[in-house]
Amino acid sequence: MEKLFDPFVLPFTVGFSFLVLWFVYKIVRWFISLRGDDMKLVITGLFSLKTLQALVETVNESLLHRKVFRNNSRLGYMHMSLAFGWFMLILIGNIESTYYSGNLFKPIYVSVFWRFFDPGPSFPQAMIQPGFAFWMDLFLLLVLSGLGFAILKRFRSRIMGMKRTMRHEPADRLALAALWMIFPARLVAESMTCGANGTGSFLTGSLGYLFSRFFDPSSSILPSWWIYSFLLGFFFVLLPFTRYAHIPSEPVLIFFRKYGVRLSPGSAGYTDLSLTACSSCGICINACQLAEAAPGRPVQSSYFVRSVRKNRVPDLQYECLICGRCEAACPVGLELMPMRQNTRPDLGIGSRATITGKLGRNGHPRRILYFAGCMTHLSPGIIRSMSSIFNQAGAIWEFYDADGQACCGRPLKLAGQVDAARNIRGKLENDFSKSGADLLVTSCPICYRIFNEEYNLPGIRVLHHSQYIRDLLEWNRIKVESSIQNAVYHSPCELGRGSGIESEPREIIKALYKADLTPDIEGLCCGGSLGGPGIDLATRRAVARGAVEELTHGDPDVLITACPLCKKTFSAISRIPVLDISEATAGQLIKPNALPERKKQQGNHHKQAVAVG
Amino acid sequence: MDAVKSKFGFEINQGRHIDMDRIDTRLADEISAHVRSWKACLNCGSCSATCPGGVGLRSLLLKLSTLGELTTLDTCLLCGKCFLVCPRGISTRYLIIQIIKKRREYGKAV
Amino acid sequence: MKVYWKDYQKEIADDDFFYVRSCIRQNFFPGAEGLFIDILRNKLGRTIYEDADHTTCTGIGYYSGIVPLETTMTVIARQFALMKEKGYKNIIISCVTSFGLYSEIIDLWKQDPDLKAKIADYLKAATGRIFAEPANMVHSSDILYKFRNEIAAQAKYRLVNAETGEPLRVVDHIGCHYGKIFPERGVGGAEFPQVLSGMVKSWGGEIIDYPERRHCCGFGFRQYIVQPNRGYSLSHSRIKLESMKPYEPDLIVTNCPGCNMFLDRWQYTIEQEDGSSYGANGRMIPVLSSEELAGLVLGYDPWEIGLQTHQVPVETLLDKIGIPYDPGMKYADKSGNQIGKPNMNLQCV
Amino acid sequence: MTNQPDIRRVDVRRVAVIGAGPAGMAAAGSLASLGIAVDWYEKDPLTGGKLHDYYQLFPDRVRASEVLPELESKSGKSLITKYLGRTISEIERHPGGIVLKNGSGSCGEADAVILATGFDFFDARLKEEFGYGIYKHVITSVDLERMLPVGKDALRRFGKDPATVGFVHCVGSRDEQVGISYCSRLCCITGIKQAIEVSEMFPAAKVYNFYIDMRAFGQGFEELYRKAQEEHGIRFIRGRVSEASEDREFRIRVKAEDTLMARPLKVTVDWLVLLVGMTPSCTEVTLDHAEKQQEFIKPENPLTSNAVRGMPGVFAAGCCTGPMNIPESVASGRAAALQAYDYLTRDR
Repeated sequence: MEKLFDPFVLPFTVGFSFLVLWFVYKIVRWFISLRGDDMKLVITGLFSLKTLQALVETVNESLLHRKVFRNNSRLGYMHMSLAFGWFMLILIGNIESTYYSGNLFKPIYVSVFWRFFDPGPSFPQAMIQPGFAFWMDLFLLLVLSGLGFAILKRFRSRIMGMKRTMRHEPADRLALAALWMIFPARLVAESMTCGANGTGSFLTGSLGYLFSRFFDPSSSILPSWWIYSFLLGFFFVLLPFTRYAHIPSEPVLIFFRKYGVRLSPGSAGYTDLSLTACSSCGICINACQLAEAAPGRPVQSSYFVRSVRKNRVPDLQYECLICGRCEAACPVGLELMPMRQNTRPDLGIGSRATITGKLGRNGHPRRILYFAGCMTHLSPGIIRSMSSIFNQAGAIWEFYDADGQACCGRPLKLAGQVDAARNIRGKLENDFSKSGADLLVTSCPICYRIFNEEYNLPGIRVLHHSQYIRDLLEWNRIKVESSIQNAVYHSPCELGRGSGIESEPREIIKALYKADLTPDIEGLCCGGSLGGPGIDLATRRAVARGAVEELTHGDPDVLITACPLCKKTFSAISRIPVLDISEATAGQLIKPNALPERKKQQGNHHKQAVAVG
Repeated sequence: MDAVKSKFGFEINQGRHIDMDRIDTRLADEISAHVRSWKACLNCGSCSATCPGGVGLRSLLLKLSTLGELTTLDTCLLCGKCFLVCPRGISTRYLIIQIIKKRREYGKAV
Repeated sequence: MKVYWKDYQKEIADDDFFYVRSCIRQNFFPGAEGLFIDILRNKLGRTIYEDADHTTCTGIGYYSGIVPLETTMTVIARQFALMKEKGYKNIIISCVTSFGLYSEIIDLWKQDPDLKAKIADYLKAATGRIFAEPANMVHSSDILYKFRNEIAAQAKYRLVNAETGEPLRVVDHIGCHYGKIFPERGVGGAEFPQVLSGMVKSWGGEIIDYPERRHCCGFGFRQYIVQPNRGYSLSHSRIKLESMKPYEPDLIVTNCPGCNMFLDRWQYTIEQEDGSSYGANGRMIPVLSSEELAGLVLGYDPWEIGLQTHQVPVETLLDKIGIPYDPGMKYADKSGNQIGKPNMNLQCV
Repeated sequence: MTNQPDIRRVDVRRVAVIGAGPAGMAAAGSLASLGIAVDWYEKDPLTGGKLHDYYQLFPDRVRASEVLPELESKSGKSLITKYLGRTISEIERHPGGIVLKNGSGSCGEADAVILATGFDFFDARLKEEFGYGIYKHVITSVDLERMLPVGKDALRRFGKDPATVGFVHCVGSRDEQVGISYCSRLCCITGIKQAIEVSEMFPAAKVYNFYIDMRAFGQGFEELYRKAQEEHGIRFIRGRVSEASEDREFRIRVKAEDTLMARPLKVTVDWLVLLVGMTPSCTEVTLDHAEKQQEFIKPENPLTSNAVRGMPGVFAAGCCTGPMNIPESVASGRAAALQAYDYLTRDR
């Protein structure tokens, strides 16, 4: 008890101290290379309630992996058992060693190898009082069970509910192997010591007793502890260069994020932190529809993050749909979409792009400005429906991009052409403000998102036409018949997941159709996305087919969407008719003469015959 | 000393013909290795027709593949409508991105 | 079955010819036409009559868009009328451009009898002559092609390199108006006419077939009349010359005075422009018309038949064939005194 | 081959089928299986006609040699008497039937005749500006079809693989200069197929196809066209070749205009393949009534029947009525057989 040292602890100590040094260096680096205002956020946040909330989230996520549980319970248990189990081993190990050695400040290795230094009470008593051995064995068993699941996932991923797993690089595989061997090595080492001294709890004690029946464990005590220590040290040395850097860095990310730091092109620190925090767990691979449509192509975010971390950005980066499903599924909550766009170089495409639009007849401004969007001009049905809805509702509206020569700039931004997107935004911003309108309605979710997120349009409310139609229905400015057909709603990525607009379209569908058979799943991408210029037509078709199959499980009569691009992509392959929400509405409008006399809200405004686009 | 050359008051015109034996198409070959569908272009012009940015993509791609020359692409909005209307499903947006990337590599200020 | 152009032979009269001269040939290669008449009369014993009243065919004016078609038709009708009055039926045309024009006009008369009647009236009103048409219309190179073997029989020299004994490599350039407008009026059609190659082969030479064989020599009227346009004319000649360069031709033989002039003159201009030359080992390629070539083969004195008027000096050719000539007499007049040398600073003579 | 029960002859009268290409084989086979006796005349020593000239057939590149046995008539063989190596130059209607003549007087009689004389390939020498028959490395698609089975050596020049190969579409089709105004329909897809075959043999070679309009009309043709472009990198240049001539290294200098670039174009190729069109070959069988030579036989009503205008009892099938591919010729042969059968049995 008195001499708490043995050479075998050296590999562990070296490894662990290297890891601590690396971690401290990294935290400092992350902090100092934050953007100015982010740094202030962290400093102010440090001494606020946010720190506590961050601590709670760290326990929930880093240890218990509750978000993974929600996504896939078996996977959740696996991660939880490894993370939480190991944490408890360290915690109780410390308590036990402090309890028996009597002093708090002792070399770090003491609590890790405590069983070597103090075999503890004899076998049956060790279980009861004070029972440290029991708890240590329990959590060791918990970790070992998690280990079992991990092995199962690696070789039979389907049983773990994972269609596909990550293809790791050699360094990750080596670290994985080391991690997998650490806990069995600990079990063997502790069981040797217990077997030789007749101590240990239900696990180490019984295994130790078993060993002693066959050979004298005392001779192989030291070698087994050497192995255990070496494995730990080796793993800690490897950790910073592998996916397991995620273990220390995720909590830091949680704290920074809680303090309000967000990813932006300028913040090198936060980007590096986010990259390091990715654990290559492969959950994003399952969420990605390209895993089915283009099997084997390493486009998913885990591969992307890994290559960016090793600063080689592959051309595959243009093969991501930027649909956001992986971001929604990522248990670490990384901002994958901004990360993807920031790594796309600005090649100066579109630097002299000009767009034209119509701003209403000279003199009297229009209350509503309708911006169809360039894609909408490829499905004139939407334009025709929107104009009949506007007219039906008696709106005073102007069709800004009637000649089809306008663009919101988001496609340029998605492809990394930030400057070009900015000067298009400038042109449109002053056009819209000059128009005198106070409501901007657009039919394209892609335009809606950039108008909403990046344009500053003082005094102008921006609506996607699904929101506008819902409002008209609610104020019964328009009336629709309900049909006996069943419909299913496809939520366009940029509208639903991208901009959070889910309820309005569904309410419209409730008013238009007998039943809404939309499956309760994460929104599916139609494959037509502008985000992935590098995706060829065949792959897009495969994505679209997968999505349509999933959406039409309930055998609906009509597929409703709210984006001209999704409509065009689906209508190429769907067996059932595909309608934009505006077309569905316009199709079932009740004509005015059949309407009871409506009280006019905004004084008398005469009907305008508007040249349809 | 070379004799004084008499001048005749006119220049000899250069022929307008394209001499395919001497054209360097490496830029185009490299790009079409990336975007193989480009080779299936029918020159039908739907892309140029629908382009809101007024980029004459058809003739631009033809000049690139035939002469190895490249005209500017800086009015392209990358909106992808050309990809939507292309009867051969050529990944035009990706093609444009690759062209500009390759041009920067080649360093030609075109 | 359709006759293959290559095998097409046209009908060429045997004797009693009415000869109409060529403006360009007279001006640029004055000895050629006299030589042609001399060959026909003294070497081939044929009667060939040249009417002093016959005029230009106004082809240059018509093809340059200055002379109206009816005027040209009336002038040409007058030529035929002269021929008729002197009792001749077979016409030999010295210039290929005229030959094309005559053929075009006769074809138009055939297609539109009223036009023919109108021209007959114009002729009557303007000259009082009676309208007539030739029985057989050929170009002077057709005649030389027809009698190529008789000429070969009387030949003093062969188109063979005197030293090496190898046949001279000859490029035959056929005037476009000869066979391209009316393929059936050219011996062997439009693509591979044999009117010149036939002669050259029978006189011992070897014909070169080069890619731009059918390209225009550059004598497009509208291209060379206006000085700023001459660049176009020159670019055509250069395309041809560059195309024949790999074959290292010893001689270019033509049947149209225009081709002869341009392929000859433009070699000098190109040499002045960028120093390039197209004959063997950096020299220029002499350019002769079919008459001049026949004259050389028959042993006429080079300076007698006016070869000194060619831009590209013909001495290289004469040396190769082994035809003696007196360099001193090149620029002497009939009575022997020197009339002065043109100041041509040629690098590659 | 299981020996089929032989078909009983149902009619005493005989039908003469002239020509043993795909259409003739189909006609004779169908008639025999309907129980009609057939006198089958063919100028070549064996049946199959032009199928022997082809190596692989578009669009799926099936071997032509595999197609021949398919067309052999299965049943009623005994009802067919073959007269191979016999040419029929003229047929005349008589009250008793139709007399078949060959140069030296009549050599057969029949109650109905099916003309399946097929077509001839356009004689590319008539397009002298392309230099076929003058320049060694200017060949036609028919020549190439015979060289392909031989393999690389047939197309190697002076022991070297060809670096560039040119294909000229519309040689002797849609060309008033040679008096042929119609489109021969099949040379485009033949050009696509052969371009693929050449580029498969010499992957490094650049292949150019000069076309006016690409008419890949049939099933699977457009897909083959795209495959040629995308997978084999064949360059389709929109512009009709004006002339071709040989340079010093016996390579062919081709002149055309790239009409999409609106600029004239010159390229030197190691081989120039002329995709020759189809011309009527019924010049051998002069019909005293039907419109004579230089044209395909005009059926009475091109939309609905194979009967030859003005010649009751005479039917025409296959390419002698116009350019057709093999499935169309076979179908036309069978149709003519049915109409001949109907003609015979109806008059009874």
